Amino acid sequence: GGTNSSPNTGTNSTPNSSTDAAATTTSGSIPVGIAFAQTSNVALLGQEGVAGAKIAEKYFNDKGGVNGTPIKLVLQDAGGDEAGAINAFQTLINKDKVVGIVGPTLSQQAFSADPIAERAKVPVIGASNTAKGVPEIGDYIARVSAPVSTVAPLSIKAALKQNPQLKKVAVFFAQNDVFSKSETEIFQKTIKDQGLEIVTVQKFQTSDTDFQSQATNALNLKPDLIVISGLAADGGNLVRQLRELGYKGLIVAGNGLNTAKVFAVCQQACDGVIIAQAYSPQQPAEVNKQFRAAYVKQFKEEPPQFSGQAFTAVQVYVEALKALDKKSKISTMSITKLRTELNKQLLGGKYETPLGEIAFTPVGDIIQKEFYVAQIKVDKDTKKATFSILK
Amino acid sequence: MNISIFTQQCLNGLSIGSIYAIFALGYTLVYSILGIINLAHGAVFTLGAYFTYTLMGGAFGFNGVLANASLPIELPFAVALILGSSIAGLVGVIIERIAFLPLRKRNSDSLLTVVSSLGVGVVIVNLIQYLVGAESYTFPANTYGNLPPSINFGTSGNPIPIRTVQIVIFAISVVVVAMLTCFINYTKHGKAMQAIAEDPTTASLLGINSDRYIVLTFFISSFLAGVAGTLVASSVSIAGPYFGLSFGLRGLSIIVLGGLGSIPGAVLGGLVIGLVEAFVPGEFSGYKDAVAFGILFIMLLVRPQGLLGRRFVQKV
Amino acid sequence: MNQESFTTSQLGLPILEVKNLTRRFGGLVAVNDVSFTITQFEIFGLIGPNGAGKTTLFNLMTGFITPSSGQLLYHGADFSQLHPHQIASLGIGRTFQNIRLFAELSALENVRIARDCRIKTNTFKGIFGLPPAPREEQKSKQKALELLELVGLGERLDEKAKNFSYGDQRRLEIARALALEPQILLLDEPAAGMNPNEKQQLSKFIRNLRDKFHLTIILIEHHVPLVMGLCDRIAVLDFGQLIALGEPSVVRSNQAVIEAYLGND
Amino acid sequence: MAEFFATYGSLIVSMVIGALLGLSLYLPLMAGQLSMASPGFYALGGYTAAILSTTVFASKSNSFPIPLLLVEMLIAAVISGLVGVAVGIPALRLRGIYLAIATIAFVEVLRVISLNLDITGGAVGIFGIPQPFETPIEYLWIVLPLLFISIAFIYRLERIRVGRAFIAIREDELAAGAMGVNATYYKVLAFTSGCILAGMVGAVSAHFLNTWNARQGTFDASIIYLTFVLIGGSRTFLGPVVGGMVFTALPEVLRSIADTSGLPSWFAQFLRDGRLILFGLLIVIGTIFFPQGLVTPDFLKKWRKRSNSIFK
Amino acid sequence: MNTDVLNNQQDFPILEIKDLYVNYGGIEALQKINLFVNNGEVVTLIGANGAGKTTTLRAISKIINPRHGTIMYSGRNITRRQPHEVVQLGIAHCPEGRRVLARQTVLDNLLLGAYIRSNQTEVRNDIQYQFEMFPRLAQRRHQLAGTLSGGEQQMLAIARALMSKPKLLLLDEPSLGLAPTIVREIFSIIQNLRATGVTILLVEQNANLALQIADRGYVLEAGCITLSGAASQLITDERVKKAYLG
Ligand SMILES: Nc1ncnc2c1ncn2[C@@H]1O[C@H](COP(=O)(O)OP(=O)(O)OP(=O)(O)O)[C@@H](O)[C@H]1O
Ligand SMILES: Nc1ncnc2c1ncn2[C@@H]1O[C@H](COP(=O)(O)OP(=O)(O)OP(=O)(O)O)[C@@H](O)[C@H]1O
Ligand SMILES: CC(C)C[C@H](N)C(=O)O
Ligand SMILES: [Mg+2]
Ligand SMILES: [Mg+2]
Repeated sequence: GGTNSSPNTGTNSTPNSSTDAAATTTSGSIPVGIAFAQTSNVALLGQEGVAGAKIAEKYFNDKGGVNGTPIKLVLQDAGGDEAGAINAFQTLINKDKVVGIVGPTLSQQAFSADPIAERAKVPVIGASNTAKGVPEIGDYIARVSAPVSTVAPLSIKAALKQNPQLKKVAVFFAQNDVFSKSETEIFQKTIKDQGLEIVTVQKFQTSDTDFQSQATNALNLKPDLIVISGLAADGGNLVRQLRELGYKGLIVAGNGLNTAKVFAVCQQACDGVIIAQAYSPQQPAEVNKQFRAAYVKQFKEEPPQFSGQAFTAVQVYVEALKALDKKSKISTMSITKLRTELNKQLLGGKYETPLGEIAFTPVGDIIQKEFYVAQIKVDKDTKKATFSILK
Repeated sequence: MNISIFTQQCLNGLSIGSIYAIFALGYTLVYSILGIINLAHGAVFTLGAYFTYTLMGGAFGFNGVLANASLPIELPFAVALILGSSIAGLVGVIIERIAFLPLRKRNSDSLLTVVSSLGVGVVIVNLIQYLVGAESYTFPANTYGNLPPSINFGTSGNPIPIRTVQIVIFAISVVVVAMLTCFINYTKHGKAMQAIAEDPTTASLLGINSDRYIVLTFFISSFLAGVAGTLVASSVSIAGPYFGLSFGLRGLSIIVLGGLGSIPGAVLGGLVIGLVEAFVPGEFSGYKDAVAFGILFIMLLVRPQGLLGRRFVQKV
Repeated sequence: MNQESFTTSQLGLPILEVKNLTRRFGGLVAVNDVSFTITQFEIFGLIGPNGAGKTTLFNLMTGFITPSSGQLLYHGADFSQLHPHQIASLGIGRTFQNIRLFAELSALENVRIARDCRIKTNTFKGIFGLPPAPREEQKSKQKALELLELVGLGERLDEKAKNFSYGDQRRLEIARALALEPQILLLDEPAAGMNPNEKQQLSKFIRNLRDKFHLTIILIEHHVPLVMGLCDRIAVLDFGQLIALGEPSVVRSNQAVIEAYLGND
Repeated sequence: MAEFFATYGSLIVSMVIGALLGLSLYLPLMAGQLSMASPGFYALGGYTAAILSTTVFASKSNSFPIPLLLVEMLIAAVISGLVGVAVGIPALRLRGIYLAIATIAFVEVLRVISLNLDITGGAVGIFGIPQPFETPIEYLWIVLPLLFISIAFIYRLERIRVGRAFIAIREDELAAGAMGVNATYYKVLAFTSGCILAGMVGAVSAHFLNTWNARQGTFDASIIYLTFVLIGGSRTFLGPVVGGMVFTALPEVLRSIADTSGLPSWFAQFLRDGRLILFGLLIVIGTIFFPQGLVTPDFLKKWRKRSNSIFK
Repeated sequence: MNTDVLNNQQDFPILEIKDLYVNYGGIEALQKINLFVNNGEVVTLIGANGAGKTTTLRAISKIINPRHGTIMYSGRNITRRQPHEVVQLGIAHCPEGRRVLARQTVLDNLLLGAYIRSNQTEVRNDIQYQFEMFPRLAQRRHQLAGTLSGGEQQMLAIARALMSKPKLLLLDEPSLGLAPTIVREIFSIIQNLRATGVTILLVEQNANLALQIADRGYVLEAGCITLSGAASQLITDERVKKAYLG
């Protein structure tokens, strides 16, 4: 199990008494902070991030860490609320003396906790924050989670390709999720740009489980395409209920459903759902193959997007640290200096990651080249579902 | 709105309403004997679903202490449902012994019991997460044998499809409600429970063993929570440890709407809220939750005792 | 001042008038077209069988329920639509048949709460302790202490009301009602739960109260000797109707009263 | 020490905020009103400050002027007070659990509305709220005085007729009426005071948390505040203060216990992953072993006696 | 023949209290109480307010636990029993302050009084019987007990206690709040009950009346029994006369 895989993660990060001590801890490793939700009702998503980060830790340390010095993840539970994220950040920054932080889970938490890191001059890489404005919080704030502005239009086009006749579109989105809210705006704009008609926009909450009345409302308008922005559990249920209520047309699902978890929820009903992906397990780069293999070995399913992004965030730190170390030995730097230098370094770099080749804009937003549109295929006999990339 | 949509939304409303109702029943039972709300009810509801899932041989995912564990048995759904819910019932009894009894013994503020039950809820939810992680689990596709995914209540040209799971849930709620109503209204036990709720000391002077009733009530209420949790999970899968809590708040509003402590009230309240939600027009779907609570708020001001609650005028 | 002097000089001024008062509960007429006038400084007894409507009449007089019809005049002004707290401030205080003390509070707190309606300073001054607030608070406490002393509970200021025995709770209720500084005091079975000896003492005590505080007292009581000995006038209710009204000796020999209430010994 | 304040600065402020929110629930509870509306007014106050500081009061300068923050708190107080009276007058006819549910319903309605309005920023909420202070701990300059003023206010209130009227209503509303207590007036007063306090706290919190959104005022929050009050002790204002502080700090204390060296690793791991299990257990244990709350009037009396005898 | 049996039975105490101490928190409410009630007797307990009469009855029906002492009932030690068990053994307690179930109707209160009985026809007959004794209750049978007048509630409390068909009846000031005619009614009911073999322990402020119908009496002062004896003796005792009979 996940918790047993590295049982002592983060337990022995002895805090240093002076703020300006050498960056590496006494145990000779470089602490990187992970502040995802491990409790509360967003833990579902936080745990995916933690899983990806832990695989990255092992993967890069096996490959020699930062020029011989291993990194060490320090996990602090950021919970699901703003105060939790702030407390986790404060602990990571001041007590655990990490060189940088990956997290938090939600954009709302990022808006709350990131300014603290910014003021403390500690680099933060968001691995699942997609709201507008997150990298703009400050110089030290970056993210590897693309705000899906490119991929959403692609998936609509893919749907059009499969059914050129389609005209009427029903849109669903989870109104209490930042991700889905911004994604649906892009979806809706694309739909209009493509000359399609939006017949209805239905809102729900990520905590909802029953969508029959919304589904009825929408199906009554006889749409031939349904576009969903939500998260795995609610989105999966929505897909399933739409199908069970007899909807036969195409379904395009947003990024939040880009996880093998939806398979369990919508089962056979998942078949044919077109999904916009900011991360695809099929991405051909070597690092992704390794990541995917490690993930599948441990969890027996394909890595979800948040795991891929968390892996990437850790990778960015490792590689930036390596590059920095080559320029001047990081073990000699004070932690304050290291953090600043690290931030500069990471924003300047280019990385070959499971997300493909990425770089950062000057404010710290991700420049990602490769997005995918996949379709879920459910095997009739084995009932096994897979994402297959649409060309 | 044409007639078939209307019918469809009615049926939708009834089916979701029946889920609310069966959830709220457990709340009402405990309320009707102790005069308090058991905030751990949502957690027991969740727990029941996990129990049944486990008994059906379901495996756990990658997080938590029990990652990838599963039982070596695969019970059929009906058996697992009853067994799992019974275990949930026992958990309810344990909760009562640990978190309610000591407070009752000391005659402490009944609000404190509410807080204590909240503590139990927090423990259960986080224990689930600690043991089996936060991910969602889905019952096997063949849970209901070979029943079709939905049943058409309309014509083939004008279909009114209702999901089969919902029909099962509806049927079970009706049966449960009927049984409970008989138990409460047509036996002396119902009155004894009301007596305990009103004045435990006086009840004991009448020879009523309140302890036994309370244990029994917790068992039934938690058993029902287990049944409800399982049924809902079979419909929409177990969406993590917090799964039951979103019903918690709705459940509260339902029992108040229906009239606290009234069994038919809980059912009526559930159906009303289900129907109202179903009829929120699409363009206002964002306000769906607010509509239910808005109605509750207004209703409380107009008829504070709830739809089927009895008004009690105090005489001095 | 001796009792004789003011009873004779002041008697006759009406303080409370009940005019055609009726109250229904569903089909039941608990108080049925009752009229009488109470004069200042008298002790007025209200008797009648159980369920005759005596407590209901008190509830009407103190605003706990509103009349179905009829009027209640206090110094000539109708107060039947006022809220209980307004009526209390007007100067009508009461005790309850089913004791309603603030059970968790001490005897002193119970009495002070009632006395508080005579505090005139506003909340603002109170919070900042601006004069005359502190003095008023002090006075109020002093007064409460005196009243507790008066009913014989002076030693038990800090005991919780619920820990008092039944009879002592009745005494505390009287002290609390007096703290309102009422002009009219309504006592609903004050002697219930006391033994004959205590009842006699209570009877003296009530008379003293009237003299000391210049009260008008209306009293519900089933203990016939006490009522007959204490009251200036007595009204008898039966099934909500006034069946007799007059001085004790007259009422006692009224055949209707004997049939409905006293019984033939 | 500096490190301690750097790490726990925001926690300390959160604790004070917890205490204040506890008090905001305690105020109506003094008059026996189980109102769960605090989170709603907390959210309302927060939105007020968030909107004002990012629009009307927005400026280019780096730090937000403290007087403006105070103005925001004042405006939040006024708005909360007005809404409080408007909601309170009809709602306070309800009693006990009914009032609780009605206020919860009110909070939910507010939440859904703020999720749907543009001015409140939908799900994202409002972010980039300007900062009056350099470090979180400096928020103590605002919240501590607010706490002391509130305590002083309540302390005085309890000692004058208003406080006694509250208690009388709590004990027996009908009897209180017969003793000249205008229950409606005092109930609305108690309720509205709580609303105003919650609104002001919300206004500070919006700055303190840097962002504000619909997740701030929820059912869960209501229940947690109730926990503050009841486990702290609902019969004296010190109860909610202590309860608010203890229960805000508890998860963080458990976190830092997990990080102390020398613990067996399985135990540290349990503390880390299972700290909310312990949190829940402590709630249960708290209610069982402190049925009157941590701080009770009796406890205070004893304590006072003891300290008197020491000083004599 | 029957009277013989009765007389035989009368000699054994159905209730026996030995060295009973009861505390409320720090306050000693009862000290070293010793009393017994023989089968078929009416025994009365008199004393001033706060003397501990109510406390004694509460200790017998187990609403409170004594600090020390034993309570024997029909030869059984019931000191550590639960209140509901005691009821099942045949003790009914009509408590001080009526304590009717305010939110239940008159009829339901009576039905609940018969909770421990299973023969429903008998129960129904008994309810009918109570209604005959208290016609007022019959008129009010569907009214919520909380809205009854004080006296009506008192009648209900007594009728409810009788509904369990007790062997030992504990009455705490049954005449409280009742009109004189009803008081007489109650006392004749007590006498009738005695005639059917019910044992009664009666707490009564109306000491005069109580001593008139009782076989024996105990005088309680400040938590101690200071006097006891045959009712006929007590009623003429100077101390009793002075303190309680007025
Ligand atoms: N709220 C109510 N609803 C229905 N009936 C009521 C209500 N209040 C009083 N009654 C009925 O009205 C009648 C008069 O009651 P009230 O309490 O005035 O009697 P009372 O004269 O004080 O009798 P007692 O001497 O027994 O106290 C009673 O029969 C009672 O049952
Ligand atoms: N719950 C309690 N807590 C503390 N003290 C109590 C409690 N109940 C009774 N007492 C005290 O115990 C003593 C005996 O009370 P009890 O009620 O038995 O008296 P009583 O003889 O029935 O008087 P009354 O005739 O007034 O009913 C009194 O001093 C009373 O104050
Ligand atoms: C985990 C995700 C649901 C978080 C979301 N992308 C956000 O920005 O808040
Ligand atoms: Mg009366
Ligand atoms: Mg007594």
